[in-house]
Amino acid sequence: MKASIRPYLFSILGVAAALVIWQVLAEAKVAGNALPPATTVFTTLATILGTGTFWSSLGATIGISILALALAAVAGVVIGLLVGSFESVRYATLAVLEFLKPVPPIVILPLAVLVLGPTAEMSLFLVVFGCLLPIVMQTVDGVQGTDPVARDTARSYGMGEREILARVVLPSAMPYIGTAMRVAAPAALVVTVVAGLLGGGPGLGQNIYQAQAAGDYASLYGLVIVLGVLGLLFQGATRLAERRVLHWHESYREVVP
Amino acid sequence: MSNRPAPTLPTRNRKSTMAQQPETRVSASTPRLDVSHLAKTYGSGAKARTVIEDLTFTVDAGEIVCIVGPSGVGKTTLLKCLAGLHPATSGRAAIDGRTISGPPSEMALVFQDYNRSLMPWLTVRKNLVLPLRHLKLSAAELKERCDGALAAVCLSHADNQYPWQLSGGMQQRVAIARALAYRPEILIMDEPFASVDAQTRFDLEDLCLKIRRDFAMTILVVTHDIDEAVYLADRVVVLGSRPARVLKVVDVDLPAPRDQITTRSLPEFARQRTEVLSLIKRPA
Amino acid sequence: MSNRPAPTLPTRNRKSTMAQQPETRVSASTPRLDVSHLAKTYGSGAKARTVIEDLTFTVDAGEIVCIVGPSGVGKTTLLKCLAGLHPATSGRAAIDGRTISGPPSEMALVFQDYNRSLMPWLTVRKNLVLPLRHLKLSAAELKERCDGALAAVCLSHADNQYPWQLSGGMQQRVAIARALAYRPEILIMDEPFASVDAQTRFDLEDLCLKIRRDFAMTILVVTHDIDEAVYLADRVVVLGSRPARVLKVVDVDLPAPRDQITTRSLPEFARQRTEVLSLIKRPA
Amino acid sequence: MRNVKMRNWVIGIGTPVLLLVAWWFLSANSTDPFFPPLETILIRFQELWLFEHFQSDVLLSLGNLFLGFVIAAAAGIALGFVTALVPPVRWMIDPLIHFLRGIPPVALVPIFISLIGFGTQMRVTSIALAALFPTMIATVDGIRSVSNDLMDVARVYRLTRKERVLKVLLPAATPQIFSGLQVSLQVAFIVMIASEMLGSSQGIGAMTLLAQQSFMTADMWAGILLLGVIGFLVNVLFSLLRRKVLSWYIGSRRLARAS
Amino acid sequence: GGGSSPAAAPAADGTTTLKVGTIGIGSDAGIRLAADKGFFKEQGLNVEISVIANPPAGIAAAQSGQIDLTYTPSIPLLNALSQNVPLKIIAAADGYKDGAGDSSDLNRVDDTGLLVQKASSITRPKDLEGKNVSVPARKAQLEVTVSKLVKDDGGDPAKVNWMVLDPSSALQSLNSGRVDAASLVAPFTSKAVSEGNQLLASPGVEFFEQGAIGLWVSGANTVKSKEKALAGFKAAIYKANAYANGHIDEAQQLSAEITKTPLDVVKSGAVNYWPDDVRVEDIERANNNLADLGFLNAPVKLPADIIFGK
Ligand SMILES: Nc1ncnc2c1ncn2[C@@H]1O[C@H](COP(=O)(O)OP(=O)(O)OP(=O)(O)O)[C@@H](O)[C@H]1O
Ligand SMILES: Nc1ncnc2c1ncn2[C@@H]1O[C@H](COP(=O)(O)OP(=O)(O)OP(=O)(O)O)[C@@H](O)[C@H]1O
Ligand SMILES: [Mg+2]
Ligand SMILES: [Mg+2]
Repeated sequence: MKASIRPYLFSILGVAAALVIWQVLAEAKVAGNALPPATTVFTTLATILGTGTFWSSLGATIGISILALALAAVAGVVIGLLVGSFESVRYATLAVLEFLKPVPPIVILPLAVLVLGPTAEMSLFLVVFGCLLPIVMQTVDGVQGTDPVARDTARSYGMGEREILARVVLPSAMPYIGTAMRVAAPAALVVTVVAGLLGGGPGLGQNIYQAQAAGDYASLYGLVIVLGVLGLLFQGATRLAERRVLHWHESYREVVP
Repeated sequence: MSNRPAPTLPTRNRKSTMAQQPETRVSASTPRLDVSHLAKTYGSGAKARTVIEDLTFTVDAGEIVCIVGPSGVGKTTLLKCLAGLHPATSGRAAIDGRTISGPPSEMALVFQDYNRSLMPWLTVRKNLVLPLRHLKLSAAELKERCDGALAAVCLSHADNQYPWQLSGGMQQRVAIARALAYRPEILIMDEPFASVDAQTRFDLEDLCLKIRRDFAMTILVVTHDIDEAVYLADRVVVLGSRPARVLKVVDVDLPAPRDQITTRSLPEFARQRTEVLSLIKRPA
Repeated sequence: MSNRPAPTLPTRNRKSTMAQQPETRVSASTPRLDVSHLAKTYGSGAKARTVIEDLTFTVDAGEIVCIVGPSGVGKTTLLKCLAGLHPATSGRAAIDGRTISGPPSEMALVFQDYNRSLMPWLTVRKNLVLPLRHLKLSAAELKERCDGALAAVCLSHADNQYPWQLSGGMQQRVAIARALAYRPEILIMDEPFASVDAQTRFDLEDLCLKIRRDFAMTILVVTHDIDEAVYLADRVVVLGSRPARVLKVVDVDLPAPRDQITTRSLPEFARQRTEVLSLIKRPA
Repeated sequence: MRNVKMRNWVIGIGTPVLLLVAWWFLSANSTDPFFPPLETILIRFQELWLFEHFQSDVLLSLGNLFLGFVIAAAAGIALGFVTALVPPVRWMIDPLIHFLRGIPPVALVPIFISLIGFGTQMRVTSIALAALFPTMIATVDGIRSVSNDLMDVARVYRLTRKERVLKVLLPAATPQIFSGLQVSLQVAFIVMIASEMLGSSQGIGAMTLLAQQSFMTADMWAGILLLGVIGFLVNVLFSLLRRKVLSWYIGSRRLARAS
Repeated sequence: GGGSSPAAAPAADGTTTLKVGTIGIGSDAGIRLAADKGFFKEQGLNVEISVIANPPAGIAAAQSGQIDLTYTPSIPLLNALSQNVPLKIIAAADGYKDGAGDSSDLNRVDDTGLLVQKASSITRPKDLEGKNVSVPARKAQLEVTVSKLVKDDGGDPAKVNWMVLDPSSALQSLNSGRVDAASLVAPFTSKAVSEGNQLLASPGVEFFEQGAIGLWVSGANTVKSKEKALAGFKAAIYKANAYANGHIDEAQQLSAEITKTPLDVVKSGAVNYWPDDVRVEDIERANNNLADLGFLNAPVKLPADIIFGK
């Protein structure tokens, strides 16, 4: 019993120590007024939370992230199934996909801002661009990774190609797609913030930029804390969703004989 | 072959299996399954690899035939050819005289890797239903078939569980139940009882004999275990060295019904297994 | 137990194994390995699960003892207690009278999952060398031990390959070679020959007999396969139902040297395996 | 068989070439201010990056990226080991780490600018700190998922503690560590660009953003092209390293999949 | 965020919606007054103001039709025009009174400033050669105007070490000596002075001398589709500009609100001026200066109809 509460004690201790160190460093003015004390940040945060603009920014950030994620997921899975199922399509797209995969959306941010302006569409475009390829690649891997024994089983029972695609290939690619989504969901949030911060798109990123430009450091820290919490929520939500959909997969099985 | 039951004898358990089985009996001279001069080469050109060169044997209706042979000899390859999953390179395999060119509807295959052939995202029952979907059966018929198959393998209680929640032996029985629900006339099993413990193995072997008895199926089993082969089979096909060829077909004359303890302690049993063993054991 | 060689008889092959073995012989009355009233419970509180309740048996020096029992009975758990990996909950296991409290230096363990017990990032030879590093042997001695162990399992040619490039049977032999190179006095193997084909299995069984002969080791083998247990063992410990308990210790009186074909066709062999079988086969 | 292989090669090489040719000709007479002719872009690419700004901007960016990434990798692995092997440390910093990694790394850049300033120092720090977490978390996961069987082997054969850490845990965790490093590299690359876009007048990111803000679209395209190529090449280099270090893992995976 | 495509047709209540981007500076008081005082409503307009990160982003949004109007100083506009981005000037947003350049206290008219530490060795623009000088953005207004100062003083602007810093970081860096000089805009200019730095020069007014600097700009397509609404916008803005010039206290109060700075800091800085006209010659002067300094290869050839309604 005693052993099981010890981790929590240590965790609380860790968080408390971090806050105290922060407060002390800030009071000592080690970084001038660029490091506001924790107390100031939290009171500022409380005021920010009371403003309508904050909530509409938050809404924009979440809305853009989720909408773009959904778009990327649907498009990515369809493209991935296509690319994974047909060899010629795979070869045709291989070079382009491999080139684009390691290119983060921030690279084309200037272009997006130039063409679409500092708008929600620009943010959406960037997020979709950033999330699409990983989902496509993982789906392709999943299709390719379908167990040949499972495929053969289906074939030996006389199931048709389309039935196999829908009932065997897609489900067995789900863990891969799940992995992609788990990576993509926080990434969607990151890109939405980047689009706001660097491209002026709507949302919390823009607020951070404005706080920084105005030298409003307490708000800056407060907003970053909000983003941290939001990031955690995103991660938790995707993990939960994945667990529900993939409850049958090895990594989620609850009863292991 | 005194222990082979007449395949058409209507037993209490056969139920609607009969409907699928042709009423007109194949003449005694046509074997149910006929493999003649079968050859299989993987790849082509420089990478070509001949696994099976010239294989000939037959399986009669209602028989249990076991195939034994060293690992990698090409047993699984042979079964895949029979199941129509790979085309034969030359020679032919035929069911009732019809050459096999795609998965034959009267055949079901139980794969070597049961844990890879069951869909982990489906419950046991849904795994059974999956291959039946395109048969467009009524809901009642679907349920009846699944219930019957699950009962046959004593897994009625597990129908809502996922395969991975079951032990290896139970999973293997699910794979067998799936085949049973499909109501094949010919059941082919690839090392079905590997890596389950001795007790379960005995149970599954007896299940296999029971299925033959109840459903009048023709059964072809690949195994590593010579005792198992002798215990189960009416005939044992012993395969040897690469490329695969038939070393001998051993007729097993053990009385029915067979029993794990009494049958295995018969002197005749020991003789038969020694014969197979000495065929397989390569010179030291 | 006529076939057990006297453990101190200096054979040509024993080489430096002797150096590690204490010259002062343990008195005949002290067993090499002594398990008495051993109990093991996993977890505690509500989740506690008693796997072994009260287990007693002994292994004498130079003996091969096989343990058989249904899956999940706690065989692996027992071995882990013997190897000092898990502390026993009560009772004790002792080597030469010393209670085991951590991994004993005179013991080597061949694990059930060979493919999970070899380091995939090391070649075969480096896998053998890894446990020898802290012994601070000379390079020559190191090489001699590895070469000897690899030769004993007929894998001299594979020393630069990675485990995953080898077949299951070869991987298992690597795991055995690693144990041999460690020069233990007591070798414990957990289902070492599961999931390899019959031919390889025979070879590995004979290898096991050869090791005992050449290195005068005391060997404890867990297996599912009753034939195997009877073929290998001087005594068979039959475990039953949960929590694990000893159903019977069967003395095997088969002449040495044993041979796959002749030994297995002896009527005495059939009698012994039937005895074990009927102990294990639960009432239908 | 041969034909299929040939056809795949032709398709594989032909499609990207076709796309480039299409871009070239479709944009040839473009007067759209945002989509200049590919020719113009390539000319600007050559003029800008080879070699006028090569040292002052390209090398500077790459140097920051490399330095930041190496610091992140070394610190991430070391911290990961300490965290995984010393439970009290893990309990103490686990919540903080999880919170910090929830923050989009780019959002930290403004904070670093306000704390450290805007020089190379800030950029390297931003890159290193942001890229630290993926590696560290992957290392912890990697060590914690080392199979019990391997650790049992190590104990049965009585390996020393040092041997267990260096000869068993480290190699067994490398596949996961490398996936962490891969993510870290991506993050490092993103933060490199972001830190240049936010607080600097030097570096490829700064020049690209500047080109965009002064409507020099060809220059902007040239910058995007260069960043894309760098992103690609850095990834290729990393893959080569991974292939070398993890040859055993890749080989065993391939075999496992083939069977 | 303001995303959906602009509705050309008036809404049910007869008002037309215009989306306007601003960068959130003190002179936004003009457009805020137009909205607050109902000048837009008088013209049948419903103006939605959103804040954009910087003028180039606004220009991009305006040209693509994402917003109808944007605030931009003349320099980014000229940059865009030089790249054939189709834009039109609708109205003046801020600027200098005629003759402002001759004023005795440039600090009071110019909201931009070049600041150095009190004890700095830099005493004239030429001294900036080889020094770290902060600007909010490269090739934008402050770099251009400070460059002109350096050049006019006989120095070489190419030898200046430009650093991009947002105003608050720039001020902080100036205080800590990480930069030698900072180019700032209001209210940071007055903030810098109050923190003990000195104003070396007022680059804006010295560059532009007089006339409109900040402009309300639309994309050419918007001008076609919403001509009437834009005319209304122009009228309302000029009415508001005149009002702001006449009620400077009220305007400054708004400026302090918009920029979130204390009123006294705003009051201690430059007094904004909201012009009532855009003159081509003022734009051309900036155009030629840019070319002289090498920021443009050649002066942009301004279309004849560059200014809406002229
Ligand atoms: N798709 C394939 N392409 C190329 N070679 C193959 C393929 N499938 C199997 N082989 C090879 O054919 C040989 C026979 O394989 P097969 O699986 O049929 O043997 P098996 O007798 O079933 O062995 P086991 O008893 O281990 O299951 C092996 O050497 C194998 O490497
Ligand atoms: N670490 C553990 N914690 C809790 N329970 C365990 C643990 N290890 C094993 N068990 C349980 O103890 C029982 C015995 O397991 P063990 O692996 O010893 O059986 P076994 O006889 O070796 O089985 P098999 O023949 O399948 O290898 C099983 O029911 C298992 O679920
Ligand atoms: Mg096989
Ligand atoms: Mg076990």
